[in-house]
Amino acid sequence: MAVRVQREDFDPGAELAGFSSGKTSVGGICLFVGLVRDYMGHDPRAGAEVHAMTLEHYPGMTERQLEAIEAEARARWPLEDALVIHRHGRLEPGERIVLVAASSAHRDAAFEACRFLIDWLKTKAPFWKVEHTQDGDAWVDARESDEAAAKRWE
Amino acid sequence: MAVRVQREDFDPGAELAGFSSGKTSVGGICLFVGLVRDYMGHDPRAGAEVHAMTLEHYPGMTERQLEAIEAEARARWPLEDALVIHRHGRLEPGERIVLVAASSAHRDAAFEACRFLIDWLKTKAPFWKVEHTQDGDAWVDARESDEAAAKRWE
Amino acid sequence: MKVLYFAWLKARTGIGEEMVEPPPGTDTVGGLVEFLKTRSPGHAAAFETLSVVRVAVNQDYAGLDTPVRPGDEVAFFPPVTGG
Amino acid sequence: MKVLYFAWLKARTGIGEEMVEPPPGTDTVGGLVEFLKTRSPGHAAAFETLSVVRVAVNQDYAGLDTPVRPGDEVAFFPPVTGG
Repeated sequence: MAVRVQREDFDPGAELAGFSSGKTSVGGICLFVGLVRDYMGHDPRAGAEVHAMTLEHYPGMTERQLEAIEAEARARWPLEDALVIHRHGRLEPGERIVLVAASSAHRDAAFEACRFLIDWLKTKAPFWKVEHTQDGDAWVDARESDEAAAKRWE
Repeated sequence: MAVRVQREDFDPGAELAGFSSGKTSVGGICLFVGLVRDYMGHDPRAGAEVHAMTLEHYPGMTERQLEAIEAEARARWPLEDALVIHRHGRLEPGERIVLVAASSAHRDAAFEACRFLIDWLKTKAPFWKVEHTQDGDAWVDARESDEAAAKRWE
Repeated sequence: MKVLYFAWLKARTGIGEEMVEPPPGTDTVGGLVEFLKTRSPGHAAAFETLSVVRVAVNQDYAGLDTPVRPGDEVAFFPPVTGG
Repeated sequence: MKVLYFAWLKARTGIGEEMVEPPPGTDTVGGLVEFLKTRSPGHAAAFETLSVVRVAVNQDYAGLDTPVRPGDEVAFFPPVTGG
């Protein structure tokens, strides 16, 4: 189990390799990586081009909330392991923002827990994105679809 | 888009790296890796210890079915990319069996498509496992839970 | 007609692949199965419980009613257990 | 009491972090907000629409009714948008 908040990039392959190494009770690993897109909002034709974004966070509370989310995942599913990595600072399109992963004897638990981790993280971990476009900077609004996704787990 | 059926192991990190490289329209990548467990059946306390398993398959039909499953995923979700790798031959506990991955602008599509790929693969791709235990060899029975998981997508 | 067997159907028939010439009028998978059962006690054992046997004609899933004709590739196997 | 502001609340107040001494009797987040609004026009602007302001007391999510006392760390920020 681990939670990391960092400015630097991470290597999903290396994280994944460490995840299952030497364990013969793991049946499946589910991993999700979130990346910076190059347009604002939901629709690539409607949104302005994003040159970069900056992720602000609340040091201390971020780690505390991520650890609580991971503990909740472990309480709900029989996980062999779980991992959350979230970056902060300035990020350009194509860069990795976040990685969540869960492993279990059975794929159901791995998938569900992985989905839970990202859904709760999106609505509970204190990060805020500001997008840098040619029209200026704009704080990203919270999305109702993210709220709805998180509510499924309540 | 790619489907590979092979005896050799694969490197999930390398596959993942190739998946998102250079794309700035991908918001999320979901990846699942299935591994060989060291016990038979669902419950580690009830099942005999598995020393190894051998995956038999139907060359030709396997590729054909995997390609059809991947095409179906692409028809159902707006994917940026999809990947299926499945091994055959003899495998020991802890070894990787299968990798499925999907990327999309939005995480919903990536998660759903990834789950769909493994659920349909489990009930439609012509692979058969025989487990080698100290009590002898035993063909693995199809599981009703896998049938139920696949039916969700019909 | 080319017939393939996989997993425990291969173990029971003792054969992975065989070329067969079913009698004239054998035009469905079901008819082919009736013919194959007569080839050996192993074949009969393989097809003893048809509810646990799956079939593919030319590499697509098929049923007992599916038509077959000379030149087809017909495969018999248990429910799949990959992934 | 330590008060933190993030994202556009930081931009509006012009402050990331400040130490404040609210008047005696300020014993909830709601009371603290009323006090903070009087500190500058930027503060007033930050707290203009409370429905889009989230709060944490000592790094746990809280509400306007949550008790606060001297020594607490209270943070105000918009709904989160990480991940």
